[in-house]
Amino acid sequence: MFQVVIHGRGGQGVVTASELLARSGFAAGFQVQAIPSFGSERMGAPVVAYTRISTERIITREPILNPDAVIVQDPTLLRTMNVFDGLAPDGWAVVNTRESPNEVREACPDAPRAGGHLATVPADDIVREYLGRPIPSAALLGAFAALTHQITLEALAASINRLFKGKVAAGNVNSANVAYQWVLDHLGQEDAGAHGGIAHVDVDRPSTSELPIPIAGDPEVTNA
Amino acid sequence: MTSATVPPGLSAPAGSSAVYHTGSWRTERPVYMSLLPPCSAACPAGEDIQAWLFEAQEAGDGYERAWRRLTVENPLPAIMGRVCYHPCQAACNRVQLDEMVGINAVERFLGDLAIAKGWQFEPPAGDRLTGRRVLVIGSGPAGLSAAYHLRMSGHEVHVLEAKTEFGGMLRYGIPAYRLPRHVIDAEVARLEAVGIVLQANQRVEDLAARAAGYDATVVCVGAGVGAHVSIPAATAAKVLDAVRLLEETAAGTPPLLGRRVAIYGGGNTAMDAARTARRLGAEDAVIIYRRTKAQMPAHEEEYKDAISEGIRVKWLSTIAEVERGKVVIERMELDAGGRPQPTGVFDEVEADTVVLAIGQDADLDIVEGVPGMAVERGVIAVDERMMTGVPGVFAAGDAAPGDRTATYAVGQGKLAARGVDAYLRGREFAAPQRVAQATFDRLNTWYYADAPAQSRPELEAARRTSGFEEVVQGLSEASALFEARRCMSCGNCFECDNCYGLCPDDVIRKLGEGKKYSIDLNYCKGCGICAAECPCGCIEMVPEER
Amino acid sequence: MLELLEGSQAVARAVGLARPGVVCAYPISPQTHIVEALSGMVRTGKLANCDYINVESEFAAMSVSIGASAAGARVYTATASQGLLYMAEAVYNASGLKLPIVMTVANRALGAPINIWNDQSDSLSQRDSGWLQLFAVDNQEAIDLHVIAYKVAEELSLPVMVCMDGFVLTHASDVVELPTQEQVDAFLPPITPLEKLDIAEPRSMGMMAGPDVFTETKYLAHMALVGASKVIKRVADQYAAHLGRDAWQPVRVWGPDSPSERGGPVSAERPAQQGEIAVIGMGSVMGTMQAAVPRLKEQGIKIRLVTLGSYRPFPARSVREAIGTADRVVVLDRALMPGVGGVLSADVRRSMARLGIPMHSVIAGLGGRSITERSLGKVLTQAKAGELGELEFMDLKRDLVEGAG
Amino acid sequence: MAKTHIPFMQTGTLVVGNRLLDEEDRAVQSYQNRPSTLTRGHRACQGCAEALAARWVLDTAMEVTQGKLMVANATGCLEVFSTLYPESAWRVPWVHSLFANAASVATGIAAANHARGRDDIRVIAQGGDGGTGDIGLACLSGMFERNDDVLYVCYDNQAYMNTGVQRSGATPPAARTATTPAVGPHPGNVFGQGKFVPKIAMAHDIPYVATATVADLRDLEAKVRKAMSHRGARYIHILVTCPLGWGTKTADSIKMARLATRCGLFPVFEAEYGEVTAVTKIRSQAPVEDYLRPQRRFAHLFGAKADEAALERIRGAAERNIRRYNLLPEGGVA
Repeated sequence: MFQVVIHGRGGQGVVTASELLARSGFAAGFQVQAIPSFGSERMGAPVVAYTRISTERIITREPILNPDAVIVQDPTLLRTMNVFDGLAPDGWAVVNTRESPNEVREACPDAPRAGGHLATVPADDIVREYLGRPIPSAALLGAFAALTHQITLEALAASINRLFKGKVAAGNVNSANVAYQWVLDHLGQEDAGAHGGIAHVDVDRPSTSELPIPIAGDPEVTNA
Repeated sequence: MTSATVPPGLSAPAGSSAVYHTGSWRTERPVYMSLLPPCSAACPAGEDIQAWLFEAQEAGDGYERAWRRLTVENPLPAIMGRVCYHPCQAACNRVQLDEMVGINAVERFLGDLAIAKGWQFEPPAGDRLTGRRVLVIGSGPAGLSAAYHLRMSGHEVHVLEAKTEFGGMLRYGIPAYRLPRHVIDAEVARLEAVGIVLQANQRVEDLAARAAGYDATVVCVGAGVGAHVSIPAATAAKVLDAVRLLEETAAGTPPLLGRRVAIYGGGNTAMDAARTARRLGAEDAVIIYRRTKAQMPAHEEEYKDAISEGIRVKWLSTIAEVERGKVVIERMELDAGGRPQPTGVFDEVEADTVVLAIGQDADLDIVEGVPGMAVERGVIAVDERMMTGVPGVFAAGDAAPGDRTATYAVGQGKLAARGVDAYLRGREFAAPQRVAQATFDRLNTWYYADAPAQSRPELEAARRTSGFEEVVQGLSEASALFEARRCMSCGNCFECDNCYGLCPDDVIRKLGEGKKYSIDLNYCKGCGICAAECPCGCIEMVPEER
Repeated sequence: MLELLEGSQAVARAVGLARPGVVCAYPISPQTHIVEALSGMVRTGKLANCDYINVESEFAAMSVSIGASAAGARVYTATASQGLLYMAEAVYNASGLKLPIVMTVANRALGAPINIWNDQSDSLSQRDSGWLQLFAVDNQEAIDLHVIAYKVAEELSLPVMVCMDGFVLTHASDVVELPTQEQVDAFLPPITPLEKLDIAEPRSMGMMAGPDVFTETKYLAHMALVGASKVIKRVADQYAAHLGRDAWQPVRVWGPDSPSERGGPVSAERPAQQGEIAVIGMGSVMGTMQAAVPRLKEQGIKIRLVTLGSYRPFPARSVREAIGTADRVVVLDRALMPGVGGVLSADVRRSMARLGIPMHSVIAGLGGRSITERSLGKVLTQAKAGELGELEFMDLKRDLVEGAG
Repeated sequence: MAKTHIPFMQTGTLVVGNRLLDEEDRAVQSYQNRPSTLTRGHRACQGCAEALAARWVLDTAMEVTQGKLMVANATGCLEVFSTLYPESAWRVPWVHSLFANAASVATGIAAANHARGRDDIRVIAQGGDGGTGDIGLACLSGMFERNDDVLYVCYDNQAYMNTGVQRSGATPPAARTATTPAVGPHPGNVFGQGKFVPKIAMAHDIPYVATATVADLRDLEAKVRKAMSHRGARYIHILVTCPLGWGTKTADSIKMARLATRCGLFPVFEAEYGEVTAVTKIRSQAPVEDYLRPQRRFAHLFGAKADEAALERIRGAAERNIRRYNLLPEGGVA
């Protein structure tokens, strides 16, 4: 069983991310479970969601206390709470930030120590470019796919297309695609961040043909 | 518990409350009454006015039903609708709400409609014929009424009239402008049609001789003799009594009166005489009356009609002397008791003729000297069944005691007929029962639509005095219907459904049109709403005896 | 067909398959997603011949349900927590009127203090309302239970609460399987109410009962619920047979040696025996409990789980049978009677009164407090060691209460 | 049904039946075979105007719908006196659920009928003033606001009579009730701002709102007919005398309602979509004292300790109604 905790803030699509992740696992034939931990939160408050992916029936209902992976959708959370609580030293983490993995480790002692287990992705920059709205979930899941191989990018794209339609779907798929590639490109570069933001991304921006899934200008193509 | 088992939802079928009898809660029960309306109580002819108005209210066929209901009591509606002074209307409860119901006009409407439609009375069926023969002397209203009721009781009736035409005072005492002759003819003809034999020009001199061969006799000879007072009069002065004036006018041989006529008296006959004088060409007709207007016996309507035709009245005046071309009158004044007293002040009124309208006397030649027959105060003495001192001889109308109006005569004729019938059948005469009156305070007048009276159209005043054309025209059908519907049915259920509709406990059953209602006392709680909200006051709450 | 569905969406679809004629509700977390989804299904025509009524309160929601059910419609509503209390008067009324309404209770705590998270205080507070209360362990059971609930409700002419833990189930996405429309149609024929408003045969419903008949109505209500257990069991078995798979059961017994992974009815499983602890509970906690069992087994703690799917009627006999000769009984109670103890515990205690087996009432997961395998394990370790009290508050933060008050 | 001009018919439409009217112009209550939807054997007090008004309303609705009618009833006198198991005085499919929820229950019935394509079956909810304007106001408002196809009828007897005459939101100022006793410096009910549910109903802009009294059957029947000619939420508020609670003679139940309208304290009108469209003019104006004096609940206003100040305020309320609803006929005199 692979357990993932997603941290974010209300309005950032944390619950959606949890479901997309589960759905992507389900598409691959796994048993899955997505449990959002709801509060009476409004937009902006910290939100956490849990996803389990397993080869066996999932019977437990407890919150994930010892995740195999953590996804941090909002970089401001890094310094306000221990988002990596319970994560094994060899666990995985994807963080939406322009900082480098080591910068994150500096701020968060519980962040994965193992090299190649912590990916930082400037997901906000990516979704601003490809989605046009500050919901980094799909991008982070793309990064998660590249980092953990627990789900495939294709399954993620299919899940996105099931949940969304048209430009939103295409924007999310593209964001996931770019973030996926970003992680492949930067994995192991523990000091490499994206401090220049999207401009920095642009320098090394891969050509669309190199991406695992072609960038879709026409949402219809993506949906098809 | 009435149900064997409790249903799962504890529901019950519709209307299952019928098993619960709430009638035991009651301390008073409502009872439907039929009370005597004031109009009927006041009607000298004993008409059940409310009943026939009820029929008339329905219009259409209702008119004939109304006429038939009316003529159960009074066979002369077209006549009475014209000449009755309608005490019914004065008594009408509606006066206290807005204005009295124009009963008389509706009666006339029905009477005229009956003539126009040719409605006839149903003659007595063969099995009801008694074979008894009754002689009626006189064809005035009392005689005609007696004859009618006797005939309807199955007797053979023979009417003898002294004059050349039938009707008595109706014909000879009431001017044609008030009672056209064809109306009398029509209603008399209808009586003949049911087998009443009328003979004119049959003055009865010897009662006993004429009554022989009859099982009973009713004397209805009227009061056709004008009363006289002793007034100093110049020989050249022309003085005649009103009865003669009206009679001769009626007979088509009116007397010459001159330009100025003084009429002495304040009754209806005085009014008739004055108005007749105007029609006969008098330019000035002045009524001289000893008392005041308030004391005048003439009917208000008669007075108004007279005034509108230009007739003058000298109140508080007596004729002291009649001279050629003028009368000397003495002014009177009322004493503390309201009686006129002479003042010694005199005045003159120009008059070519003086008409005395100071009363009429009965013509009692017929009974003079008949053994057992008593005459008291100028009329034939009778008992409660209108029988004179002579067994089998009855009297009615103006020749008998009582008011001298045509309507009263009709009522007396009916009473006498009942007396005769009881006499012939050897039955105890049952005097009519007096039942409780439907007084105004019993009514709930909220329910009557606001509706002032319709007045009968009247001929323009200038046209009136030029002839004997009928002055008071009948009501149009719409107006008659309106008046009929103004009747409040005092004390008698008219099926307004208020009791039925306003019962909170749904205990009153409507039995169908004309069948009224029944109250299911198993359920009636005795709240009294039906009685309180009955418009006509015909429901009474009666304490339960327990 | 397996699908990944949020619990609320799954329940909405299951309700839709039952073809209700009237759906009405007032929004309250965590039930909202269900009725939101149903309102959409009615709007789009996916759920045909159905009126969706947005009411102004839970009291109105139950009242509209009462009216619609009295008029003979199959009715659905949902609520939680304060909403259930706000409709409480009508809740009792619906059962008194014998109306087969099905209502989802997305179980949630009761205030004050106000708290939107899961426990079972709400529906358990209505334990005497005369409604059936059936609990789902997971979303698959929740799906099955709604279809079963209609069948049971209409057969018994009694209202049914389908209770599922708020958020933990309603908002969780799980892999589930919905029956097909054909399967549901074949299982659940159109409603034929025992009694309804009928212009052809007018009756008065909801009458006043005097002292002469009130006791009898209550006796009948009692007997109806007593008799309901058999009907529930039969219908649940029919449903499983109809679908050819395991489905919800009013009482389920499971141990590591159970022939099926979810356990089975008392008849198919052996009762607890000496050396074992019988753990009794309702709802999602039993999933977590089951997940904790293997680790406990490694520690030598033998557990037999008794999962109650039916709380009202309370299957006392099955519970007694399932307890068997266990060393002790631990009741995981998601609701508290202050001054007394656990609500479910009271029912269990009554049913095992003469067994002479120690019973521990563990108040767990109030107001959304996470129930973890670790904490459950701790409790059962204590139980095994004979260190567990008769009434325990799991994960109570002693530091917060000591010196308080 | 628009009221038509009827030529002079003795009692016109003032009485229940009038044999002079055409059949179709007669009141349903005059029909020999009227439905009698609330029938004999019910246990209402003597002179109960609520029982009367309920029969009027439902009989008319039964006539209009040709018997396709269902009724939801709030808890209250009307329910208690009509349906003590095993006896029901109703002859219509009828359900009582609770005190506060008649409007919602009716909504449910209407929804059930609609869902199975039986919109021809109409629904009426009914309750007293407490069940309508106090405890039931939320459900009522919800039903209005959704424009559910329900006619709600309130039988306003101005207090909680079922429980022994306690004050309700509809109890008039100065009236004595069990919870507003006629003692102290200001005896009887307080002079509050009042709660006139018809105006609350109008604020929902529903298709039809009307007031009526038990003193005018034809008016009420016409209003029920009109209400039934509309779809959506409709409201009729009927003043019904309670001899027990008002301290009036049982026989005076109609008369008291009549006086309430004649003095102006109870305005009779119709409103469509929130606007007053018709007013029943005062036929013959009566002083408020005529209305108040026969009621024992107002006895403390008269006699030795006559409360002129309170009377003046009540007169003011009547005058305000007369002005607000233009209750006097043309010319200003009735």
